[in-house]
Amino acid sequence: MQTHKAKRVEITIEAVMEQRLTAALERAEVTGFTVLPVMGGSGRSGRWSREGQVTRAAGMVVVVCIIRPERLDALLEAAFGLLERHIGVVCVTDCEVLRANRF
Amino acid sequence: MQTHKAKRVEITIEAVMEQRLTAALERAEVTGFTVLPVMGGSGRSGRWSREGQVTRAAGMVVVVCIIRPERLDALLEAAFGLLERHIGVVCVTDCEVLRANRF
Amino acid sequence: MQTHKAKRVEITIEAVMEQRLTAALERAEVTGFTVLPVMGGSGRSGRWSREGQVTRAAGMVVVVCIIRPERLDALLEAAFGLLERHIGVVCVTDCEVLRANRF
Amino acid sequence: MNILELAAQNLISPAILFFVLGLSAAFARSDLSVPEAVAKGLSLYLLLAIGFKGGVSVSAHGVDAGLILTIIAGVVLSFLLPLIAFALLRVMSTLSVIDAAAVAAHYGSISIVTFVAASSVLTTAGIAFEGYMVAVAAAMEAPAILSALWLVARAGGGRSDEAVDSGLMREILLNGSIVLLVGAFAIGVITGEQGMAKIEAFIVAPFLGILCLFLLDMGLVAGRGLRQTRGLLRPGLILFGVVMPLSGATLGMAAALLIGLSTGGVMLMMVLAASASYIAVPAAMRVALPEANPAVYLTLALGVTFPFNLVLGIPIYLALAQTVTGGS
Amino acid sequence: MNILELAAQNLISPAILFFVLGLSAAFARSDLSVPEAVAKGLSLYLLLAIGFKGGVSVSAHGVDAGLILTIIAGVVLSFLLPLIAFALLRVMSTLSVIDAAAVAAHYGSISIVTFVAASSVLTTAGIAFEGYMVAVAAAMEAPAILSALWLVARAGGGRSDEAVDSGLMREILLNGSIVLLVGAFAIGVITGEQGMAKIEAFIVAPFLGILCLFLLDMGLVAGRGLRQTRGLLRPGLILFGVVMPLSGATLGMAAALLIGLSTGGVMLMMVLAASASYIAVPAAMRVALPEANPAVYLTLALGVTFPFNLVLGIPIYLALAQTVTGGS
Amino acid sequence: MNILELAAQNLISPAILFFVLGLSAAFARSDLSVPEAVAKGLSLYLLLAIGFKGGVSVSAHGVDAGLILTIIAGVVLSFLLPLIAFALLRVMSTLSVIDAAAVAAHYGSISIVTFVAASSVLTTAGIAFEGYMVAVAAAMEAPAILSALWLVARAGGGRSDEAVDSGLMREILLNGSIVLLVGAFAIGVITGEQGMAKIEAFIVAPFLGILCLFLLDMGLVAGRGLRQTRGLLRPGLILFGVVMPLSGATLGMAAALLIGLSTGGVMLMMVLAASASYIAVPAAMRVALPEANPAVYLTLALGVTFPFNLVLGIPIYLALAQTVTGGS
Ligand SMILES: Nc1ncnc2c1ncn2[C@@H]1O[C@H](COP(=O)(O)O)[C@@H](O)[C@H]1O
Ligand SMILES: Nc1ncnc2c1ncn2[C@@H]1O[C@H](COP(=O)(O)O)[C@@H](O)[C@H]1O
Ligand SMILES: Nc1ncnc2c1ncn2[C@@H]1O[C@H](COP(=O)(O)O)[C@@H](O)[C@H]1O
Ligand code: NA
Ligand code: NA
Ligand code: NA
Repeated sequence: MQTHKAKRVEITIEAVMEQRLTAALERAEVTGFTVLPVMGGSGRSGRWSREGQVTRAAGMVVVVCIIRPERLDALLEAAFGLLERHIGVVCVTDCEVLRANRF
Repeated sequence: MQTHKAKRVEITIEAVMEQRLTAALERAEVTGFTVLPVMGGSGRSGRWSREGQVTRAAGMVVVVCIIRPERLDALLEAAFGLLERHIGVVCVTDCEVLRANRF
Repeated sequence: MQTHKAKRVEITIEAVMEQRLTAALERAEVTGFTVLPVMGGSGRSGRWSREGQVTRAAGMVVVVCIIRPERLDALLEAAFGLLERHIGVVCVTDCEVLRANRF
Repeated sequence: MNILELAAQNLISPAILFFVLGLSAAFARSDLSVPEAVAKGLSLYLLLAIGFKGGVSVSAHGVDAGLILTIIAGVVLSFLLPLIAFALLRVMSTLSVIDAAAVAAHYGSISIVTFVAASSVLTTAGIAFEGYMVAVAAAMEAPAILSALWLVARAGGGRSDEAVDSGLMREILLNGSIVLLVGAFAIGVITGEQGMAKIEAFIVAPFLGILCLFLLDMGLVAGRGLRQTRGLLRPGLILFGVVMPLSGATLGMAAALLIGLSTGGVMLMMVLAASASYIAVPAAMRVALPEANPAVYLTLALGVTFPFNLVLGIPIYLALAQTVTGGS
Repeated sequence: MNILELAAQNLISPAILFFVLGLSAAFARSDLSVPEAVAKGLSLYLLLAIGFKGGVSVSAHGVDAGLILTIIAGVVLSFLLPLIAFALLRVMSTLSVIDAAAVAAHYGSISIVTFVAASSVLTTAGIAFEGYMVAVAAAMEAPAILSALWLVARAGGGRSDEAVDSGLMREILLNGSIVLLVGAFAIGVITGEQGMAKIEAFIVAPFLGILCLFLLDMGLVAGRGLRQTRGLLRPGLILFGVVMPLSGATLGMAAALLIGLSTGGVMLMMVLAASASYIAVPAAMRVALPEANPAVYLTLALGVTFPFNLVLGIPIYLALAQTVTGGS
Repeated sequence: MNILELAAQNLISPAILFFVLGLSAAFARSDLSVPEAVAKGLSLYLLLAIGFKGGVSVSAHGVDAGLILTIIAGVVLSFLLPLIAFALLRVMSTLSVIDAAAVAAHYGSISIVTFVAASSVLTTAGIAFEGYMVAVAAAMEAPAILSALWLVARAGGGRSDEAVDSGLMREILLNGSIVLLVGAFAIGVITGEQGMAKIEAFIVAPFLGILCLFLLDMGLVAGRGLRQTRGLLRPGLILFGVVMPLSGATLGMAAALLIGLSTGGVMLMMVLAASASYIAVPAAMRVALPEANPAVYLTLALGVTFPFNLVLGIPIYLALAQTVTGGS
């Protein structure tokens, strides 16, 4: 089938920053994203897990955006402004999508 | 280690359509898939979130299939038949897998 | 923005093996990973779903590691040692990351 | 008690106030939320409890001839109400045929939480009702969906010829809420007072408190829905969200009087006819009429008609039922 | 009361009927489901409550000499039963050594929900039992796993030499269910009747109702398992799923009589020996014997033996325990 | 009763013992865990119940002049305590300005579970307290955050000039816990004894049992935190985690005596001043001071001060409150 080149950006970020990130994405005119839950993880700030977490402060989420290649830089700038001071990981992959008019 | 080329297909789809999609995948002889929960998202039909959702109707899931490159088209046809009228996103990435005989 | 080449390794594995896998990753000096919940799936051992699961035995998780390309082999060896006898899928994708010094 | 007193008393019941708290928290953009799993757990509890209590009551009082008649009346209403709703919508709003049909389906079907809230008002007021009304509620969930699909097919829209595959019919008839409601009802009939004695402390005592927590969540969800879709609900649509339950209630009252239900039974029949589904029907619409905009039907059912019924509708229907049946 | 009456009465208890409702809903492919988090929360409640009640009962009646003896008997049974199960399976089925050993491990261990259901039948019937039976239940969870691994090692299969790493032993002995059960038992012993008075309204009153909701979920899970693996369970295996609990119960009865337990104690010992694990053992098998097919052992334990014990086994064991102890 | 007896009695209450069970299970690396959704559901229940009960009590006894005064005192304490905490930390530890300020914010704010545990000790002991103390608790959540950000700004660190965007202030003031606590309090005031009668079986009877289950989870979380960060907590920090609540309690007592609260009120004011937030403040710190290490403040608040207050602090504060007020 006919597919079109796009970029898949995956941003792992603290749950408390989710609203601010998605607001920044909307300001950068990113048209769509999907938020996935995270059960736990490990990084420079140590190991954590969602089980029995009583505080909102400790969780993370993954925000996935699929965008046209030419819009990547605007998205990364928007995300980076927020992520600079915060923990989190940004990972960009080449991908192909159906129905390119949606992105 | 020895790895083998494959395709990673990620289909974001409404939860009410999950059964129909996986049935279509099985008919297209896709041998395996993994279903991930989605917490929320945004697209042309607006923002939504799982928190406090009382209705089955509003959630989405991500279905990930890793397949041999030559089987990609069959999978996309199967998925597209279903997705045509429904909201959702299909994203295909090149990948490498261990144990190719499993796919 | 300036990005750097990296590898995204996605390991789908039984929940009971999660601790053993992450311990092996730590022994292989993998500096970070993220664990995602899985709702269900299908493979050679049949279809399963998390809903109403009363036993820890039947669930799976996805462990995502983003690493520098040169560290890929060490990671795959570490994961493979564990996965050999167990069900599960390993999928490696090329990606680009911001802030390469974190990996 | 007159209708104003009833309304005032209803307004300051903890259940309504927790719903209002949820609404307000959502409007104020508080991050208060009930986890999805907990909300689903609470709704399982409410379905199990209301079904079981209905069954026990039937086992105690026996099934009078009314059961079959009332179920038939309910099914007829569920088929009929979408046609009325559709006609009203075509006059009162600018919705497309598909959107109007999708909305209409919701109003033919029922909201079990509105039913639960109404029956707890009856219980608090000491007014008896036919235990089999929960079976009627279950029977009214699905027929409206068929009417709506027929409306679309008639207008030549939405490929509805292939919409109702056999899978969808099974999903609708065996959706979790119906199965649990009917199953718990059957178990109540079988085990009777003896079964009730065993699980009363779980089923009866905490019921109203759990309803409060659930209505808090409903308020949060309804409020978030309203906030995200402001602008979507034109005055005509909002008016429909109030006129339609009143029309439904009137038809429900007529049917219930014909059958000769008790005061409580008449009131519950009005509530069933007046309320709009927000569980079974939205899911069915996503499958069968994906082109219909879910924001329209969910916001209308959950954001307008549900609060209206909960806060004003229930005391109105009760007062009317008491008047027409001469009940106290 | 004779055994048939008991069975009939058991059959129409709400708990059993909700289990049957879950089974039926799963067979009919309804989408009724209990969220994973809620199911886990319910099982935490049941473990906490049954452990605490056992502890309070011990603190009230004191520990008689039987405690140590009964725990030893339980541990011996847990080691022994897998050998019997393995022998039966080699005769009755065509399972491989590894699959047979994995199944055998489940039958040496215990199902705490079966135990909970049995003890609530005793409580309803007004039959006392030794409070420390919950400690016996905890002690019987793990030994069977070692027997099964030994069976595999003996046959030279499955690399079981390296299977039981120290991590696995710790996981088995400190698995959440055992820790909560034993911990709540200890807290019950320490705080006694005074502690019970404080939390009775949470621990005792809603217990049976919560058990109903939990059994609904068990029915759904068991039913889905059976549906997905139809064809896998040959007649020989199904027969094993019924013969093995009866054999276990017989051995359990013998051991309990030797120790001189009360009627209720004898019955619970039978239930422990007859029931098959579906929590601790499956997890351990996935780690230690990943080559064994989980569909076989889960379906057999949860889909055949659990329903058998719940519906028929419990009244049978109770009737037998009453006969052999002369209890009323 | 003297302080030792009180401490001993507190120690063997089921609630404390379940907390200890959780701690021990985490230290032993058991996989026992409470699903996140269930833990959140339990905390919603506790907030709803404690807020509602406070409101009903106010509606019964009327608001005396103390309400406004006590809220003002609470707010002043919440602003003040971080300054004291910060000064102590600069002396007792080697934390950076940012880490010290972040920790300080937690100690100016309050822990609602400590408050719940303390008020249930009062209820069990039959000691009355001002129902409006829950409103005071809500009022004390946020001010401390501003003090801490001011401390950082003064030291020129952390870009705190831009830290408190309007979004953050709204999030802090309208965080879910505060909204539910205050909302349930208001509903309690409005519906009064009549509302209580309707939902008492849900709000009052199972309260202590649910607190036990919640404290089990708190023990698990605190224990896991302590285990993962061993080495991080130097002796000076641990000492701070004990000295600070005692200092806070002293100030709280002074304020409460000035206002003239009852014995129970004095004790709860001490508890509020002594306890450290682990919900609202950590979230705010992640947004406003992301450079501060969450492991430090979470471990200190949840792993040191929370257990100290729960096990030793509460009986100490109660004994002191009884002494200074001459209460029985
Ligand atoms: N290399 C990585 N691969 C995948 N996820 C990561 C990686 N590094 C960090 N993370 C995720 O980001 C979170 C915070 O990372 P850090 O800021 O390094 O503590 C971790 O808990 C992980 O969930
Ligand atoms: N560009 C995108 N990237 C990632 N997810 C998307 C994107 N567009 C849509 N989605 C997901 O698909 C759902 C439906 O999209 P839509 O049909 O555009 O409303 C959204 O709620 C998102 O979860
Ligand atoms: N081709 C695949 N693509 C995505 N996920 C897979 C695939 N094969 C297996 N899985 C996942 O791995 C689990 C175990 O696979 P299996 O060992 O084949 O039974 C499945 O339940 C899926 O969640
Ligand atoms: Na209706
Ligand atoms: Na057994
Ligand atoms: Na404080």
